[in-house]
Amino acid sequence: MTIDTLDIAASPMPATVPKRSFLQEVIEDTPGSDPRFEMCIQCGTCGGSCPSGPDMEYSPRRIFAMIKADMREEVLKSNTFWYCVSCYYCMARCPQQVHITDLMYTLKRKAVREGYCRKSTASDAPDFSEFFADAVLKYGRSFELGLATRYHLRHHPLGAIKMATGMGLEMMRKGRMDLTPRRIKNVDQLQAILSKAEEIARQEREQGGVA
Amino acid sequence: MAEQKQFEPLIIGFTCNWCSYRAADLAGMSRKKYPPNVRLIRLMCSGRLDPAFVLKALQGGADGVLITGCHPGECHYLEQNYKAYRRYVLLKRMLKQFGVEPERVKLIWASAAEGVRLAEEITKMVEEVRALGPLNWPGVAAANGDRLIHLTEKEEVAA
Amino acid sequence: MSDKGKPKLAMYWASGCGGCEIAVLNIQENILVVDEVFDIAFFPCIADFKVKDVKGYPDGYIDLCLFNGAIRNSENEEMAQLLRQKSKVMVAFGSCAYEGCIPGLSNLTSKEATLHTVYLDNPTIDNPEGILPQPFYDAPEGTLEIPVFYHTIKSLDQVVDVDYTIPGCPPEPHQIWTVLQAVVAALLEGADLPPAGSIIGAGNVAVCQECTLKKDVKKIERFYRPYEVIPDREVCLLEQGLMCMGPATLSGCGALCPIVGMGCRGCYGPLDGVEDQGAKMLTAIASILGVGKPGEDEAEIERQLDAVMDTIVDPAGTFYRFSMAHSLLRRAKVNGR
Amino acid sequence: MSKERIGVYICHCGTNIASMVDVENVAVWAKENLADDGVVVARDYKFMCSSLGQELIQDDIKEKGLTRVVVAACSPHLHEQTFRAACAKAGLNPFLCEMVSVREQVSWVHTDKAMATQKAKAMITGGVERVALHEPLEPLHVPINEATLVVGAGIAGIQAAIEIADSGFPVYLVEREPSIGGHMAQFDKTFPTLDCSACILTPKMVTAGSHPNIHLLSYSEVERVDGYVGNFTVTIRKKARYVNEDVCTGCGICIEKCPMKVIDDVFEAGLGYRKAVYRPFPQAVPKYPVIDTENCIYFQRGKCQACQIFCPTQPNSIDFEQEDELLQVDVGNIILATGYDLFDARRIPQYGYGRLANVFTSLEFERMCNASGPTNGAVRLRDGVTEPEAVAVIHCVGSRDKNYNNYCSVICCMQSLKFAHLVKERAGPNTEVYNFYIDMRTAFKDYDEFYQKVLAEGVHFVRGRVAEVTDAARLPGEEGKLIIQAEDTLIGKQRRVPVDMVILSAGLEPRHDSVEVGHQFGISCSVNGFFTEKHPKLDPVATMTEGIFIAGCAQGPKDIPASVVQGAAASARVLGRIQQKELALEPVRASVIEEKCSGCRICNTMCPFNAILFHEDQMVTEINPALCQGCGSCVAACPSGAITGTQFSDQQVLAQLEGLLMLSVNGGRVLEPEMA
Amino acid sequence: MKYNYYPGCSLERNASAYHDSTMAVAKPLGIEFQEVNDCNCCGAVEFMAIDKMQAYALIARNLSLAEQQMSNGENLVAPCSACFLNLSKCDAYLSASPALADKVNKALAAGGMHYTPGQVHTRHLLDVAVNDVGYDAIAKKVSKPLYGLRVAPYYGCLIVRPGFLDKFDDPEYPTSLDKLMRTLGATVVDFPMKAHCCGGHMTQISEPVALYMIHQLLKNAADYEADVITTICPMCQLNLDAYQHNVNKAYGTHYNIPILYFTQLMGLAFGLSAKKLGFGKEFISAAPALIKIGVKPPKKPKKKRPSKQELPMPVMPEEE
Repeated sequence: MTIDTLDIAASPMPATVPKRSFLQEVIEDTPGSDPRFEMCIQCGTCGGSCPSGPDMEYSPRRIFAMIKADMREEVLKSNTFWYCVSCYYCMARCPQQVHITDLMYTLKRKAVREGYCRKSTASDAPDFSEFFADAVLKYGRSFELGLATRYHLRHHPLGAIKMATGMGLEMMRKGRMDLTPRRIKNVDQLQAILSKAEEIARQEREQGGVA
Repeated sequence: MAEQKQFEPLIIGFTCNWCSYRAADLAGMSRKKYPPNVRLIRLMCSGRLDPAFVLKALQGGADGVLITGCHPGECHYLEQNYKAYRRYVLLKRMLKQFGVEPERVKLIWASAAEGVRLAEEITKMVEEVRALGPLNWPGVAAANGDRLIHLTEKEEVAA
Repeated sequence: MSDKGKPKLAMYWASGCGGCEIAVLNIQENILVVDEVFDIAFFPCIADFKVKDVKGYPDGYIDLCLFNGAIRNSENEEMAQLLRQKSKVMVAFGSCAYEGCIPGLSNLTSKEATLHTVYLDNPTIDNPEGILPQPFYDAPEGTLEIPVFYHTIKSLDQVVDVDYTIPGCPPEPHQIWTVLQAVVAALLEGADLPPAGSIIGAGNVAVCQECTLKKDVKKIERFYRPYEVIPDREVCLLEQGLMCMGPATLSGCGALCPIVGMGCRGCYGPLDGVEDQGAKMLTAIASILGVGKPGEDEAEIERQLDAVMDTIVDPAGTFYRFSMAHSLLRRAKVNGR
Repeated sequence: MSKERIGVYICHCGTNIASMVDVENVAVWAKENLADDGVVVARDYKFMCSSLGQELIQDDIKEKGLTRVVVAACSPHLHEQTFRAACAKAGLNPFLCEMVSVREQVSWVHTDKAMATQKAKAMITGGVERVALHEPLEPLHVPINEATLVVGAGIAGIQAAIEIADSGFPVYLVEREPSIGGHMAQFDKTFPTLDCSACILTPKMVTAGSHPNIHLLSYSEVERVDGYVGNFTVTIRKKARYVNEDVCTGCGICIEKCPMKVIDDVFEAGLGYRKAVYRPFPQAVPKYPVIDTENCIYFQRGKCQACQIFCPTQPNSIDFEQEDELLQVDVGNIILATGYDLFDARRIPQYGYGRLANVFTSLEFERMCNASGPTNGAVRLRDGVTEPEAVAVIHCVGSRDKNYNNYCSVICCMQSLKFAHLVKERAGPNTEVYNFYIDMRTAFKDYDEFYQKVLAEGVHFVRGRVAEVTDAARLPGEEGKLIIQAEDTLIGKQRRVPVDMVILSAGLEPRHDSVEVGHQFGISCSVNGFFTEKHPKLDPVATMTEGIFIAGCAQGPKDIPASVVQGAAASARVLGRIQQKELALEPVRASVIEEKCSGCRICNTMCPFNAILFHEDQMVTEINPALCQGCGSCVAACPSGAITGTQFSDQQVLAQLEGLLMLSVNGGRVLEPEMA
Repeated sequence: MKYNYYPGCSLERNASAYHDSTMAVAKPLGIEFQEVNDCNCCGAVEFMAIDKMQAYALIARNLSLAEQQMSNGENLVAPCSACFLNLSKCDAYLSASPALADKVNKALAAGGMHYTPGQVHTRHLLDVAVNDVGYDAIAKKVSKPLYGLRVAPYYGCLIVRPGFLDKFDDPEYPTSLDKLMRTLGATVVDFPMKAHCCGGHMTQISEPVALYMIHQLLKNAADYEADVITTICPMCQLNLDAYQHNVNKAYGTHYNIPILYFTQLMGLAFGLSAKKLGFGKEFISAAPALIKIGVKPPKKPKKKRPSKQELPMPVMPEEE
């Protein structure tokens, strides 16, 4: 017997509660009824159905295998869920009725919260979501011009110019884009609701739950 | 009178001959220990359970009643456990009106293979009922001896 | 038979509505026969006797006592004991005396709550000082005493021995007349009385046998309250989702209610050999609900079951509308009592 | 004070019970404290089940005139029969003996000897109270009719029928279709041996058709089933063939002359045609054709009569006036071998069946490969001419899928391997074949060897469930092809495989009418819709209803060998019954006290075995004791207390309950008296 | 028929043609829309990616507003597929999870609002048109049938998948829009990719990926010689329309297929003016395609007599 194994044998049992697996974590953080993530049988229907499957680093099927293998960091760093277009083909076809699309949202939220999205090859995507959400938080409505400008200026400055001169201009010319944001009347109320929602989510996280 | 002695609830269990009674057999064969507070009555099927049996048990001195049957879809008589389930749900609703705590009457599905689980469920229920204290159904009390007897209700004299 | 002339008849009204007296009078011209055959010994509703008169009778002076009403307070209990002592044959007359009846529903709550409802919390009450009945009151003239209001309503047989029971709320006049005829025959002609403890003046099967509505196999998806639907007058009400206690209730009434489209309320009580009418109806109702089959999703069954159970409003009050005080549990446990 | 004389016997079971229960004390206590309840003798003994222990009881029955016996020992599931038999030997009705399980439920599971002893006393009290109300019962003896009904004449039903008939007993073999043979008759080759299906099946069909003990009722359906085990009366509708079987020689001229060609959805699985007067296939048994009135020109328009005109028999075999016949047969046992339906692949639109011409179902492909099928065995595209260069076989179509059927259809993997082989064999070894699978399941004898063989033939295997089949070309080389899109899970990449032909290995489903058929025969269907067996392992061909057996795919998906095994097994069970001539049924039964029944009909839906019948005329319900299985659900349902159950009556259960409640748990328990 | 109306952000601006044409056809269809006051954005697919609780609270605020203003019945009509999905998904998940509903209601309470799951019945405009109004009633209103116009009916994803509330059409091979177009007199082309994805927000995140998807759809429609693609979703319209030029550039193709809302085609068939229906706002002009609309019904192609060897096709159930 080596010293190492002796050490391990002698070390006291950890007093803390057993660590929650990544699988449990994502299950708990997914809204609605039982998302059935543990039921994946690795048949590949999702990966085969996914319109952006060829561009994903890992197919959704592999993501399930990686989650079950507790490969937390690798999963959250991947671009898979950022390439999800929410077409729901996987979910409609899954023979195990796993809520696959919902998993993608859960992973997006985790990756944003924990900063993993910056390490992903799809690092532009979270900004788009965030800018979109910012506009909604501010005005209660989406604001295409603001969103596009802000987003493209950060990520594709050249594209932004193209946007402004090409498609964007055309959009405005055809009256399909606003120059100023529209806002709802009760922005204050909406903001109160959303900040309360954020508080609830924060509390949940602090209480060891997830959100 | 025994003082400060732990309250020992008395629970009557109704078991299905094909699943839960065999589960109790299995718990025995596996020497799985559980408290001696539950006494079982064998029925052919949970579908045989007449709610009156439960009322009689509660009124007659039991502090809780455990009903067990085959898991849904596994009834030896095809589907009678669904009838038991419906009767149980309605009975529970009614017992609530009678002021009986929900923990006192429980339905558990247990297959013949679930001896250990049945023992654990019994243990759990005994503790739950113990925590509630005696049911002492109005109109029923015990004598000092070890035989429970039924007393007629003493009416209050003062308003 | 009394050697002092005609047999003596008593009828007393404890906790009840008075309908039983009306039902006796409702035997129509036969009431003259009653008058002819019996001497009235005590019958507060129709003749002016006082309790002290009864106390003055020798034991067993009254040949037939029809006791109606439940035992709600100490006076009811005292009168039951007094009349028992003075009567040869004690009959629990009507549902209240037999099994508690509507007053017995107060066993689902506490004495305090009942008094609260009656004396304090009701739109028609004007009681600004919140005065409740008190058994003793020191008035300038001396201490006044009123009967003690019990926590639990009891049936007659729970306080005194009862020889016969006539069920019904109220018993049907034709049934009353049949019973009276039998008693008269026994008293005057020495005919045999039914064995002591019998339920008399009723049938021996359930109401469904007398009910003329068409009965088929039953599968109920949900229940309706009477105001929610207009029933088909040809078809079993239960099958239409209307609560009907007929299957669990002793016949004898002629199925009056179901035939006119109102579900049987259960006033004739359980069948012979059935200890608990409510439990029997509960199990029957649950048996025929169309929810739950092998292969169905358990959560979905639970959801459906909850939905249909929600349509059974007040199960305890429905299944024990008349028999609460005489049921297995007799009363609800309120605040540990 | 009980009028019964009850003996109580407490077993030590060596030390098994005695170590945790003070058995001597229990015996003394019972004699003293339960005397009022009728106990006249209470003894403990080392091993109650030993012959000496049994003699102890028997002697007391004889000498002390015991009328009831309570044995406190192990579980009744172990020794109830032993002690019942012991009582019977001493002249006491065996059902007057009650067992109390103080080993499994007391000594083995508890740790406090005082409390365990107290519980044993309480349980014995319950037993004593209950046994006093027991009634002597006699088992129900029913004679067994020698004849057997077999429903469904596929391979399982044929096998069962032949086995019974060969043993010398009569069989009624009922088949819905015009010919027996079932699905097996449609196949070309059988896996893994690649035997010609027809070559091995037709001899059996001929045997079944000509066996002196088999009464073949083809083109017939069971209308109703009355009675119970040993004594079923079955009404069978023999549908009008419009062909007189007594004179028809099966020459086939009518078929040849019939001008009306229709798509054959049944035997040819929609891939071929038949005439309006037809015989499903040349080797059909019986050989007589049938007129399909819905498509017959004469029946529809009153003209034509070609079949009649050209019929060469004297008198003419064609009888347009023929009507359905109702036959009644009496049988003792019934075997249901009603088979399966094929999953309808149209329910999965992304696989394109019905929309994309060159997507075929497994059954269509079977017919295509069959030498007597629409292409005479050649593998062709829907145009009937082109030979495919690439073929995809999709596994698990409609199986292992929560959206359709949960279960694995068992046969599809092997069937798909067979298809791959057949494509290579018929369309040439250069034809590319792709099998798309989730898991390859090749259990059982010689199956995996077949997989090896197909691998060696160069078939491609892609592990991935197909996402969709499309004709929307996207990449070069996809034009005009069917493209299979799937994730190759072993590579982890999405693939698009262009092929010419797609074969969908559709799953097996319960017959569309299995629930109704089950109801007719008083048996149930499981979650998946297949008939439920009595025990999945130990009694796979019996059902909960005495006298009804199941075999073949009606019980669950299975291949030909397994169907044959079940057919034979069911026949063995039936033959066992027939040899016994009489069957003793447990007398635990419910019955209606007629005078108390009001005819409310609450109980009428309670019985899954159809034992409850209602007499409209008298407005009372009756329970057929031979059909009743004794569950007691109707007893619990009856609101009038008009149904009672032997051995489990309300009074018996309540008496036991009162007994159990007589003692507190620890002896020291005192309930608080009610507060004044 | 009265309905509550939730236009969402797109219909206010970039898909104003959809809104205008919806309003224009409402009258002939006998529909009265009452717009729910002060609705906010449904969050599209983006908000869900940021914060679950906020995303659900955001949607629930709209449901709560609709519940409060339910003067027009319980139906809430969303013409945008994304809005439709978000509203119905939120409602379904709140119903399925009382814990979630509880938290969301706590958040709503901060704004003095509340929503009882299951109270509002979210419907897609297409569902309402074909199921509530019905094909027969629509057919009666057709005064200028779209004879000769070859239409590719494009459903996209979210109207049929995953189908949280009413699964009013097949998630894989929907047919209701096909049948509606046939009712209008148009020739419906086989369009196998009719329920495939338009790329959604991928145009912003990874344009090549999005262009690939859009290209497939355009190619598929062009392969079947569609004159126009008709759509039921603003996002699909925008992607297929505004990016068609980019697709052509990237793939060297020359697609010129106008992408029109089904309400616009309905309006044309009802004889309404193109201006009222928002024509002219599309990037790919609809004008050349619309010229093709003939006055005579096209002749039904003769059924090809099957050859002797040809094997019969499986019978498909008739489309309702």
